[in-house]
Amino acid sequence: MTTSVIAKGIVPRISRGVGGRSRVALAVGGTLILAWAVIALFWPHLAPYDPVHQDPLHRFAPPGPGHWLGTDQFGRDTLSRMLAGARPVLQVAPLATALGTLAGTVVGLVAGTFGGLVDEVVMRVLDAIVVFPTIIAAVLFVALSGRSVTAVVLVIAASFTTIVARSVRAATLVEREKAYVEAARLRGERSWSLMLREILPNVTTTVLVEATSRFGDAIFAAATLSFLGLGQPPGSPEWGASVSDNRTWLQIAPWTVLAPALAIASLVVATALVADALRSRWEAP
Amino acid sequence: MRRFLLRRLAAIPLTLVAVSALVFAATELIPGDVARAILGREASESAVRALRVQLGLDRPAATRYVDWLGGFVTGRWGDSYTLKVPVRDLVLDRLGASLLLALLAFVLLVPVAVTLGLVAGINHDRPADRVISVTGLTFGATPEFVTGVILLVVFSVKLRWLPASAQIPPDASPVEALNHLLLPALSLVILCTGYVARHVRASTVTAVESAYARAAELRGFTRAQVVRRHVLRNATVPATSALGVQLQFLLGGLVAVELLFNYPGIGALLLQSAIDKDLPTLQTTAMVLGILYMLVVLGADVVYRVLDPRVRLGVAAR
Amino acid sequence: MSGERGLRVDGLTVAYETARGPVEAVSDVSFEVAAGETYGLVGESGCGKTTLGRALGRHLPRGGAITGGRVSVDGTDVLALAPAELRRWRASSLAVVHQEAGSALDPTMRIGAQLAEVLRLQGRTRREARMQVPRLLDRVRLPDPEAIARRYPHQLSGGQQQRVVIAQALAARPRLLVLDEPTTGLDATVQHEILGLIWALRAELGAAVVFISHDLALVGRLCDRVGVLYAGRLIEEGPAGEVLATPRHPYTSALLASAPQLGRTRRTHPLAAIPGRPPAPGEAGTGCAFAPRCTYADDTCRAGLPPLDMVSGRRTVRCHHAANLIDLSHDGPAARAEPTAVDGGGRLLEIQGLTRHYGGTPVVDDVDLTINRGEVLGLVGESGSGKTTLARAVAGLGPQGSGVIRLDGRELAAGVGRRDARIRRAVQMVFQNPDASLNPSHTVRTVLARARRSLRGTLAPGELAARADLDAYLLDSRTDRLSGGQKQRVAIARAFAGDPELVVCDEPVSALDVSVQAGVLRLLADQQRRTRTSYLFISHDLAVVGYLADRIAVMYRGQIVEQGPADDVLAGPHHPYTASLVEASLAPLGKADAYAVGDVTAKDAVGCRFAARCPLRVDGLCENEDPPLITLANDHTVRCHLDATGLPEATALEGET
Amino acid sequence: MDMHSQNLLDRRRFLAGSGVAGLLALVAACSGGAGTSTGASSQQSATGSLPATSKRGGTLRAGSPPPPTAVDPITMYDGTAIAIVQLVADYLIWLDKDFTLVPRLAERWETPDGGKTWSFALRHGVVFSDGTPLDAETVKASFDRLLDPDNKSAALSAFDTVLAKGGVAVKDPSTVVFTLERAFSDFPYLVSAGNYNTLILKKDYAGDFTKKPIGTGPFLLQSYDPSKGATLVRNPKYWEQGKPYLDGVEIKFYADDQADLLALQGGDVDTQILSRPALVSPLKGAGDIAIDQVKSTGFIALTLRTDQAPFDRKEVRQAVAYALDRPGVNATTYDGIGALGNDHLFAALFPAAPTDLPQRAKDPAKVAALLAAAGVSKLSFPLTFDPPSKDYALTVQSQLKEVGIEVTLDQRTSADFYGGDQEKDTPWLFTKANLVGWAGRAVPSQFIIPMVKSKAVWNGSKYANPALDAAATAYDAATTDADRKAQAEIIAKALNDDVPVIISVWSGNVRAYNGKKFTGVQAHPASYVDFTSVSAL
Repeated sequence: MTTSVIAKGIVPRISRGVGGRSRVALAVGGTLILAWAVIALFWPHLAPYDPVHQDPLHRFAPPGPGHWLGTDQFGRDTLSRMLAGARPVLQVAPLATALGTLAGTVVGLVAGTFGGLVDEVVMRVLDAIVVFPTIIAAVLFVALSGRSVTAVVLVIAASFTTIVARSVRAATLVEREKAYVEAARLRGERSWSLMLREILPNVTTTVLVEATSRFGDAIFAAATLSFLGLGQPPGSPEWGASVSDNRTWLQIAPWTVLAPALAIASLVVATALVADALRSRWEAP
Repeated sequence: MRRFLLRRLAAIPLTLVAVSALVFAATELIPGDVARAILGREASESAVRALRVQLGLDRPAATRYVDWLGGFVTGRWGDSYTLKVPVRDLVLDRLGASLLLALLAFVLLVPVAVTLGLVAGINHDRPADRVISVTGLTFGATPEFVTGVILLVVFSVKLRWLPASAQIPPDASPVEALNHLLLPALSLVILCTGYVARHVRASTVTAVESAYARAAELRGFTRAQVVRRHVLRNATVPATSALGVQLQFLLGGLVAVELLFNYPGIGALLLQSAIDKDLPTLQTTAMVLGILYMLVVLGADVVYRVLDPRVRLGVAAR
Repeated sequence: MSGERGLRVDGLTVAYETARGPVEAVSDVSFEVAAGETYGLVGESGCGKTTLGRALGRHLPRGGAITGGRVSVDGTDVLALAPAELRRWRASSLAVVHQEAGSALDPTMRIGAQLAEVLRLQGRTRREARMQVPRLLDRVRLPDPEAIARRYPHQLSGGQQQRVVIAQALAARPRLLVLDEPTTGLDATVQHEILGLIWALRAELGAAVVFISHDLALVGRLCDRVGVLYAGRLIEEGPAGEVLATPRHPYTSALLASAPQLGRTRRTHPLAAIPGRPPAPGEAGTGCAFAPRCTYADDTCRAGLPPLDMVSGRRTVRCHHAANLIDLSHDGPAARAEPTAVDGGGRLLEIQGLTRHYGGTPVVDDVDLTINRGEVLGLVGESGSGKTTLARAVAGLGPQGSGVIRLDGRELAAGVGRRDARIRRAVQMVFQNPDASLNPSHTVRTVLARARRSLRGTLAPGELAARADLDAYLLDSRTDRLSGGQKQRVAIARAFAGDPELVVCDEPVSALDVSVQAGVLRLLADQQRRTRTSYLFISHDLAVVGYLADRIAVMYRGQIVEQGPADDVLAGPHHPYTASLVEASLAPLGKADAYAVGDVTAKDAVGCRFAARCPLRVDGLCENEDPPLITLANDHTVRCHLDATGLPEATALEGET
Repeated sequence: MDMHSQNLLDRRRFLAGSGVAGLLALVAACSGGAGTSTGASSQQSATGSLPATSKRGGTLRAGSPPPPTAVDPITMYDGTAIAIVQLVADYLIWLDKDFTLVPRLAERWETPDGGKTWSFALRHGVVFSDGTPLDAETVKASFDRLLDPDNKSAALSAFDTVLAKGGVAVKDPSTVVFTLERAFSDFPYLVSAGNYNTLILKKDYAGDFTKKPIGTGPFLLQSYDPSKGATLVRNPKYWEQGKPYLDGVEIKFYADDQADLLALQGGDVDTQILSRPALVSPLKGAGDIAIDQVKSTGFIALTLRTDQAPFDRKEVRQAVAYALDRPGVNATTYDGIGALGNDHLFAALFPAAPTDLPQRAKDPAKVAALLAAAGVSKLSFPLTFDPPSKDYALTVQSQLKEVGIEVTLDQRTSADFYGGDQEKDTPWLFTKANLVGWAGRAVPSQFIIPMVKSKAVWNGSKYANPALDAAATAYDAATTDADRKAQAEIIAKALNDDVPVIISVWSGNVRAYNGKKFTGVQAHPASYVDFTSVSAL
């Protein structure tokens, strides 16, 4: 609703506008993501201990000098595990996002550009998958278990493919009806040329928006899968698994749960902030 | 409207067949053996083989699939391989439990999220909006098991206000039942509020900045009147689709919460039957969930159509 | 002061907050509108007229603020009102009608409820309000008010919606009525009716009416006085008739010169576009804002802001040279009359029995049409008449159907995909929406280069651009950075990349400002003259079609009701529908509507489609039997039951000699 | 999702290794009728630590994983199902927490001929919960049922070559006589709780236990829901006067360890059926949690394929054995309550355990020397296991890493790990190196015969040593303690030196309960439950 103008001569309070807010979000979120990325790359140099090293004499050590975030059931250093846990999630999420976005873009573009039977078939298959994400994912997880990381990436990517494909297809259908595409058809451009040269550049915003949103989802999904037990081999310092494994000890060793929980939250929230800021930027007219 | 319904309903069986085939194919990839799972590792190999034959597991996969599908369609859902109870009882019981939790979460979610979204939208780009938006974004980004664990420890283990298990004792009063379900429902509400509020906020902003709202204000209506008469409905109607998405999620995305709060829901059943390769249970669960999902999506669309006169009466009515 | 009646605006200044600081959108505007008087505010988009309109109701968008000046209505100082008083004042004294009435109505409420709501605000009881709704609807001449009241906004036509909004405005008995482009986007005949309604109501209301429009001619017909806005300032003001007839400001004059008028053609009166573009708010320097585009500008103009001078009794002009520039008659010399239609070209395009359906309804219904080589065929009709579908069918786009299209005697495939390269090269198209007609991710050079390659053209992108009067520096801009006019120039250059024989122009100028539109029309005319390409030129604006076309076809509800040489079609004797179009753009307001648009529902496809609206209808015949095609003369055919003598004729076309 | 699922699965199969039955069969097969009579030991129940005045009343709520299969006494193998059935039905003989035999439905047993025939005198006055009196016919029917191959009971393999169909006869209404295929001195173990399927059920039992739960046990099964739990109430017709003290037992199912434990911490349940030492012990004293612990003869076997590189070299197997820090394993997997193992199958609890073998300890220098001797410069191998062995696997991996041995963890679902064909390809018997959990057994032969004898049914290391085979046979045939000890020493030395299986720690077992509300809850080496002596505080 519009701010009614106050009595004459008074300049009203100026709204800071979207730009300022999204800049702050972008800065905060970006810094966090960058920090985690650096940690994921260089944790061996940053972590004070080997994250799988067990120290039976110092089990459940509370935070303090020596172990800044304490130790767990096996006497493993919580801080080191938290730092090392950044790597698996930041391996899975970008990979799954890239794969899912790529596949989804191709599928969506083809379905949208060619239309007709191709579109019909593709959409029915997508429907089947998209309607039952949990079921398909659950069964696939179990089926592919033991092939851990690849399975996680594939399963997440598969579910993203459907989401991205639908958005890209919708965007493609909008573009396809636009006059510039008709002009190209009038000139006799071939379908693949229409798709790649005319339509693709104009759905890139959609693709980028999807990719950033999906990236956050991927981290969320990877963390959840890890919580549920799928993912890296046992003992790897994954955050979700750490929350799951250690929640028994919340009463006697809360640090073992809170450290990975906060790590997940910080990364996912940072991603959400960045995605939100970028989206409002890209989608602004 | 009727054509829309018919078309959508007609698509359901097709999709279901595709899905059941997919699920079946995936099941074949799962390592392990249901006969061994039933008899245990110390049973003799010959006993296991005999059981396999007895269960019909020695038949080709396609045969088993077709048999199951035929049975499902004709209402003969059979017995669980492992638990030896009728699949119907098992699935419907778990489904009921999941529905109960999902609906409770939904019932808590809707007023909270819609109110927050409206408040944010009406005050958009003001502090209230910023607080609501950022909080919603943060909570919405935090996995439900993280919030769940924290709720569990605070309210259940430390304060002992609420039970750690969501499983409702058979003779529980409604209040007790609510006590059991409150923590898991809360962790879901916390997760979903941001998403729904965001949608409501967006449509509220659209409504608030719409020409008709401006026109109403220009006619001398107070802001409260404009909000009540014009913004509320126009802001909430588009949110039905967001709510539909959430309900769909709530019905099927509960595995982590079911696990965390030890709730015997359908997500856990699906997973367990997949691990056990308990084909009748797995397939039937998948189907029932699938039908439910589709109906929810359809329901959300129908509600949207009913609520929005433009869609209801057809835009091209000129 | 309190005895003063009407609107008085004094030094009103409105600023917006932007990233670069506050920017004035309206600067120091003063004018008065007496009660019962209609005041027109005219200007191109971006000149501040809408902001000014909103400031009158003290209702600016976020970030906007009135930073100076005074607005009083019947003595009430609007800007000094406390919020609650402001609300009461709005409820009792203000009415605003915006462009696109559809969006001003709550889509989820029935019409009756929305009207009742306003009445309730006036203090009526629920019962009274309900009783009064039909009367209100009747007052804006909506047929069957009871039925309309039960409908939702989307179930009404654009004209009906606008009437409802006007009805809402009337409910309040306002002292100030602000009409912001109330008829833009409506068909000519509907527009004519709405304006007629406003004309009739203004006397009844006795309110001060401010009518905001980009259309000078329209303002001239409706308003008592007119103010011309440029870059947020009033640059000329005076009685409407005087200002339009003898503009004293170069901008006013240029604006008038750029607007096509019925009866003036490209051969007799080439349009003059105003070079450059208006400054965006905050862009104007210290001098006269129009100086950069003004042919009379000198250093004085660029140095200082000209004062608003009283030039004659009731007229003011903001120009340093107002005293010298007495005669700015915008009527250019009736240019050397070129030979009309090019003979000997022979038939280029023949359409026979073309029918196209959307869903179950025929949108193009058994159409026959011919375009000669080197000829511009203007196709005119209201929205929904099927003209775009027809054009697209010629180009090979849209749904398929029966009928034959021949180019040079060779039958064309219905879909562009099945036409061979030569045909595709021969038939090109310029689209309506400039924002969608170019790929926003490509540069101008890419667009033209791709067109040249696929159409096997010979001219380099640079030359193509130059021929379309596009500056070379634009070649490497992405097309989404271009203005609407520039985009259409690129689109035209693209269409001409491969030496087409026929260019289909689908409303190419309808989205453009007047001054820009003039440039594009002129470009189209120039290209045509140079290449002798035939055009199928579509527009809902009779003046635009009349300007460009050699021959005109008139389309109504899927059928060509008239077809013939432009002059003959416009002057008549012509089809009653053509007559209604001509009347809508020329006839004075206030006259009883001969051609009521009414609530025309698509009935069965027998009889004359126009019968329901036709004042010359022969009852029992027209609505039951398909009218015959009668040949008047000289390749001029009309589809009507009346014979040549019974057909209407236009009352003296201006400029027609 | 997978791990969760695996957890579900594995917890339910926690007792998978506790099948005493199959092993007993093998013991029997080789022990050739040594006629040591253990009969007629009318030992009193060892649950003596009760306060003199036990309060009656109260309901004990116990958490447990849901059984993976239908609860059927004939085929059950998982801990929860066994516990539920043990509360409702009874054995002829109970196996107590210290492996002694306690008379239950049989008051006395004797063998007149050195182990070929056994007669069991039934307790008088025992009635089933539906009022049917217990008689010899019922007992005969119960064993005939187990002996019928169509019923697919794992107990059948326990009776293999010892007791065949038709070997059970009714002498008089209160005496049952078993005529064995051959003399077998440890036969009472085969009809005790140690062979957990040997519950005495009514004659007309038809496989629908949860629908018609009729037994002679201390409780009645009132309701059962495969996803939620079981409700049991006191059996008023229970034969032991005054017991049980509790009004009832409520078993709640928790599909997940952590949920189970959180419920205990949050007071939703009072005890657990299956407690894991590593999970439970750290909580001792936190809140109201009390823990009872027992020594056990269970262990997690690190089995190495002796017929495949790299473990076909004895030095390599020894190197792995010397790389382990056994007290460290005990601390992380059993919270220190276990006993150190020495890579042979004689737990210190077994009387015949050799005492003069030096305890193997971590020795990095020796590891290096052994690997060098074997010509292995860098040892790395995959370790296959299922989730219950996860903690152990992690510790092994961490400890071996410290001496430069790289272990890649290959975790399978339990279904996968134990699936496949036991004669061809099942992972738990055919992978290069794996971890298999074995629950406690009463006598060492129960491990030796199936696990390390040449071509034995569960010989996952594919170890073949004729000397050991001979000693194992001699051990079972031995009639004096000295002879047994001598044979034990041969076996132990061979295993310790050849290292087909690394046994680093003998497990302890625990049961956690709410010590402020209940007393008398006891741990059991095989996690069996006997709640007859539990009372509320």
